Amino acid sequence: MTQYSSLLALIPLLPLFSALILLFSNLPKLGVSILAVGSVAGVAFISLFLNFIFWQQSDFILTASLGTWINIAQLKISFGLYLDPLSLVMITIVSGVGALIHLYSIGFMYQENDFKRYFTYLNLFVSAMLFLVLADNLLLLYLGWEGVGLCSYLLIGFWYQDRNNNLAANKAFLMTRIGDTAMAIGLFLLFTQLGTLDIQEIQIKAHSVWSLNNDNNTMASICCLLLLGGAVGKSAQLPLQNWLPDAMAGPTPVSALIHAATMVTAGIYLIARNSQLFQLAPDVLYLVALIGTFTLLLGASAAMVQTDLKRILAYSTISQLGYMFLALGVGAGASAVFHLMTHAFFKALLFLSAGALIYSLHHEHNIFKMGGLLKKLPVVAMSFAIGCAALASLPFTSGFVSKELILAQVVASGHTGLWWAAVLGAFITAFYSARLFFVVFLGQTQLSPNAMPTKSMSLALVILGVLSLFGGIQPEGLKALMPQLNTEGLSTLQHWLPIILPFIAISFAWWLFKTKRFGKPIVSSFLQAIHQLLKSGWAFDHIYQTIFVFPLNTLCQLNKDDLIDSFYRLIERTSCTLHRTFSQFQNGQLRSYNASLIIFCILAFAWFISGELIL
Amino acid sequence: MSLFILISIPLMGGLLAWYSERFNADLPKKIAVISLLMCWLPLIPLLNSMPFDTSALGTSQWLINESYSWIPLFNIRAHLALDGLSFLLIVLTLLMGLVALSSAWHEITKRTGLFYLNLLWTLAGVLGVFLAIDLFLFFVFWEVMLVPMYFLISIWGYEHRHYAAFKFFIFTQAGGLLMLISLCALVGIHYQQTGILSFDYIILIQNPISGDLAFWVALGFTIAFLVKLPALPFHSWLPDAHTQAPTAASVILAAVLLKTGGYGIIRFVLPLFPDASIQLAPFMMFIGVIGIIYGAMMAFVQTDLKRLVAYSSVSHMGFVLLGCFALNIYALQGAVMQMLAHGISTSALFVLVGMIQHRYHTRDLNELGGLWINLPKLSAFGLFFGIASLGMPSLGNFVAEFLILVGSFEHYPKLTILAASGLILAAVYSLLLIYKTFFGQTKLPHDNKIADTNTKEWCTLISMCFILIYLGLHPQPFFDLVPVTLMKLSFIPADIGASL
Amino acid sequence: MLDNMLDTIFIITATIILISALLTITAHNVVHALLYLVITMLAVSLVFFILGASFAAALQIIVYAGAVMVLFIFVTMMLHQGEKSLAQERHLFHFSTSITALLLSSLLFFELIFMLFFTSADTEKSTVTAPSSAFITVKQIGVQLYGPYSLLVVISALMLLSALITAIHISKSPATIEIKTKGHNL
Amino acid sequence: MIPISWVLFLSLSLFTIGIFGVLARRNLLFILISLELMLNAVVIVFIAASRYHSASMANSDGQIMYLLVLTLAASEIAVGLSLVIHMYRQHHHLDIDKLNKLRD
Repeated sequence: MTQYSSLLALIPLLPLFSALILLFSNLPKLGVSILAVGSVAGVAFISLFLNFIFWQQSDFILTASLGTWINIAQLKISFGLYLDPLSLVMITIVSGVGALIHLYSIGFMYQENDFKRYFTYLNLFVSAMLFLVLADNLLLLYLGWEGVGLCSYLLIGFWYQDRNNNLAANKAFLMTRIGDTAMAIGLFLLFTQLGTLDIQEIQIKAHSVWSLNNDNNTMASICCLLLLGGAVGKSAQLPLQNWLPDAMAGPTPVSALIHAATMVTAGIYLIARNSQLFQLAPDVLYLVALIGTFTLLLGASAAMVQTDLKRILAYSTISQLGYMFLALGVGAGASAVFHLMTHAFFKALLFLSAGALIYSLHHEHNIFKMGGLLKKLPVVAMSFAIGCAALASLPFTSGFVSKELILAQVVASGHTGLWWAAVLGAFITAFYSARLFFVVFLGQTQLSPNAMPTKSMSLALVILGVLSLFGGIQPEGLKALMPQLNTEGLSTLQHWLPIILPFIAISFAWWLFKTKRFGKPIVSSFLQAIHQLLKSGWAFDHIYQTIFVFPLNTLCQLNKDDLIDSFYRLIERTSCTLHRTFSQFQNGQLRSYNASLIIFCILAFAWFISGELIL
Repeated sequence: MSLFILISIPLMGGLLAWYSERFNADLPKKIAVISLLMCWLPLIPLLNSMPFDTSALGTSQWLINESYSWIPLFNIRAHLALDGLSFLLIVLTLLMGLVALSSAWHEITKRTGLFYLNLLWTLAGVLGVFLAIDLFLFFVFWEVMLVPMYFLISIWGYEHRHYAAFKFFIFTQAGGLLMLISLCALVGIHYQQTGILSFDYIILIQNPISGDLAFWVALGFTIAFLVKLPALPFHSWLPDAHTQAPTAASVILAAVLLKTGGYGIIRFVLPLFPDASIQLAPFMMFIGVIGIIYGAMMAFVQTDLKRLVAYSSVSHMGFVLLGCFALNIYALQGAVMQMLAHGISTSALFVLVGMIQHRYHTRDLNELGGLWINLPKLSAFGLFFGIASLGMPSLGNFVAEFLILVGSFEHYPKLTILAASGLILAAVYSLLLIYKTFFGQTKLPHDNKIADTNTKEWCTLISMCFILIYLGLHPQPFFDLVPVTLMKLSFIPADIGASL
Repeated sequence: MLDNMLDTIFIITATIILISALLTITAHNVVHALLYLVITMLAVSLVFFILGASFAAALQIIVYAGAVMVLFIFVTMMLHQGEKSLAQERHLFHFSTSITALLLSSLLFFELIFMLFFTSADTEKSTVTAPSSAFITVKQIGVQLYGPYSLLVVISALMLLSALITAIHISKSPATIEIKTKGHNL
Repeated sequence: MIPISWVLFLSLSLFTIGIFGVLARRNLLFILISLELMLNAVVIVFIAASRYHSASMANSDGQIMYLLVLTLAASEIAVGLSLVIHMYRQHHHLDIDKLNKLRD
């Protein structure tokens, strides 16, 4: 086992060094591509190799250390890496999907002047993400966590000359930062309560300190809530979800890698990683499930009415992440991670195909300006179709396997209400996937593509397409590591409804499409209001703007000149006024000096006289 | 003797630089560089034994201890001593002195000799403050560092330099006066209680004074240091001074002068007044937290780039205050680390602003924009240091803030949560800075004369980057240097985590 | 009888002093003012005489009415420009500009009067109803002056010397001869 | 014998008149004249004091003080008049209200 430790250490370091070399070197574009893609591909091969080695073993643990970080009194934190089935799945996804997207990016970004900067950020991102998933303590995980946030910020604002991109980047960073801060407080709490930040130790100590039946597990709940705060921010769940649609301002491969396949799943990973801790707080777990359910409905409903290609996909990502949260909440961590994996495949595929479309169509994002592209861009259309099918969880796709598993687990956990909501969500998902595909690829041709996807792009699309179709194999190691519910005893309805429903949704969408009801202006004002509400993602932006941003902004603007300083300025002004008043007396006029002397005499005598009179 | 030599080198170098101006206007800066480099010489024996043997340190706090009689009537001694904490800060001072010289190199063209005289004397004063162990000597150096700084601001500053310089001087002088009074009171009370008349820290620390008056004396000292830090109600000199000071002075101000406040609290207030510190702690931490949030909120609305950075300083130094009074080994370590990291990251930002001002003659955020297009390297550095100031993990600031918050969470969770919200606000203003300055469309006319960073600037900035990264990824050597000092704070149980 | 006559003479003299003093300070013409001033001085010397200080009275006439007045008149002669300076003076001093001064000085006057007549009767006790009839002779003064008060003489001498030097120095600047002569006049 | 209050009344009236002159006049020459009046008022009190002193024998201290005041007055007039001449040379007027350069 130990012989693989150095291999493990290499995993996050390889892209990191590649990023550093890119940062300081002056390579031509070809060199940049080779280095950037090579490093991530190397990591992908290493993780595949590790997969191969550990496939049969269900409870292996591989550790490596890159040295100590902080060591003060009780606080001992090292750069320790920890590989178990869960993190193995994650690194495989990250590096595999990452490598494909790197490959794809070569073609997509080749015209860009800042080619090198792009790949530097991308490599840095992969490295940070790998640190996140491999960290053996929460602080290192936090490092990776913030690192991916930073790279996401940089990549969203990659085209920095456009203010909107920067605003979207700022929004993404700040909203996730809110969650991150909650998580940081969670870290402090965990450390003060348990005296350690090592993830495995936390799981063990938590069980000894807060047992489930004990009364004092409110502390555990608070810890979990705070960690959940971080997860919610990163994974774009309910209160903090509205940064993700805006984050689509970045280059499309970035959306694919960061905002669909990997970074946003960090929240899922965090909860899955600490699943034993979360088991101590059933209330919080239920909250996780609730958040997941509401988010999946919200995301799906908002996706129905969007017109921007990438926004549809962004909302669908929010919705799919909701499914994962739901799975985590009902205690089916393994299925959540499984869905995470399949989602990574098909969502990356969808985004990359969308990227290819946008690339071919002059950066056109509006789906209603596309149409009839099936024949023009066959590869893209095929891969898009596969992606949509997986998203809609049609049978024989990877999405089908994982989503059915989640739904079955929800039933098994006994939360029937949540199950119905999830099924409704699945219906909507299928509906908007179908709408998306029909509108873009069928019907009238409106824009003809002016550029064909390059070979590297097509290659990535094909590989991801295959994975989306056949990637529905649940990793064995997960089942042992994570809780899995017994799914026997489903009723017929519960078994068949989720399978049939997507077809109904697709037929409905087809009927609407054929009768040309998509994209028509809506007449009824009530419906229009709802349409607007959905389109703005349930108006969360507006609410936050009114409740938080505006008051804070106003408050700060009011105090722009520093209220406290004005106190000192008041002192200054008072002494100035006094100075001016007194210097009035010193006017250089002999007669007024005389007069003041006389006045003083008069007053002094008056004082004397009054004293005499009183006596 | 080496410590006295260390202080006298910049003093002498300053005089020499002043005198040399009449021969050649370029000579002063060269002399300044040479004398600053020579300051490292007395430290070489220490640097050689760099991973200090902590077991050797365990017996005595002081690495070097030198004492001479000065004013025997009052038993005032010229007593300098160096321990891990002051060693770190002296290294920081010397490094930042070099950075300041680098930023002044082309910026200062008038009366160069006088400029470098003042610069070097300020540095000498700061070195003295970090080394003086006799309280009276400490006070003398405390004043020595102020006066040249006043001249630096009021002669070579920008538009409203006189106002800013006056404000700086009056605030710090008022603080210094308060300190002098408390110092005399401390010595007097100590004399009454023990019969020993001494200004010597090492003697005073052995019998901390007690009684009601001790609280007030401690408060006097604390306020004197708070002004310098600067903590909330006394912060308002800082934005003005920073904004108007020339870049080199801003660097010195941010990197070193502010640190004397934190140093004073750790070195003097906590060990000399253990009971009073415990009484003061909640209040001071509250001030710290308010400072964090208030500074961040103020930074957020500023349109002057330097003012923004100055207010961010207020916010960051709030963390130092929080860490000092958390009375906990993590927080104290964090506070020391925050002083180092803030010293580097903020002064780097000032250097950057200086470069931008030098190139475009404006610091107005509304006029700047899109610098990345023409100055990618400079902007990349700006991005880096902006990110550093918002507390990105893997950089020094994060380690410091994390430790401070961990330490203070133990006893004051609510305050800590409030302070943690400062992290969000820090992100707000840092992103604003980056967004308004480097991103977007360029608004200023660009001519080809405006070049990206030259080699000297690049080297200065890149070395600061590496120091920050080193602090963030491998802070352990720095942590190992100071615990002896911090453990001396007797009321901090050495086995702090044992109760868990 | 004698007392009554002395009282009458005193009252008349005092009235002359006050009236001529008032005229002095309200005159527009410097020369007139100086003449009134001379009258005042002479009347004051009469008062001295009534009070039995004959030496002082003599000095008053010699020094004030003689030397000082001559000085004033010299200066006036140098500066006086006839109608022009008269008009100037009318502009500088008239009733409306001096209301405040009148107010202040009359306030002071009434206060002093009040203090003189209506406060405690210390004055009555301390004064002797029948002062010694012996006149103070010049010899007595001389003995006193060069005896216990010799320091005063030195101080006066120094004062005069410094006044001399100052006067020379101040009026010297345009370097004219007439100023030097003026210094000698002292 | 003249009551002392009469003499004092005379003196303070003369003094107030002098004060009025100093306050009201703007011509430097008149101010000097007013000063002379005030000095005379003071001198009257000195002389009276020497006369009315309660000692059995008349006291000459008051007259010696008169001598001092006389010297003082002479010096003052000398310096004052030279200032008048100087001022007239420089400004061609004697209005003291226009002389306020000491203010700044």
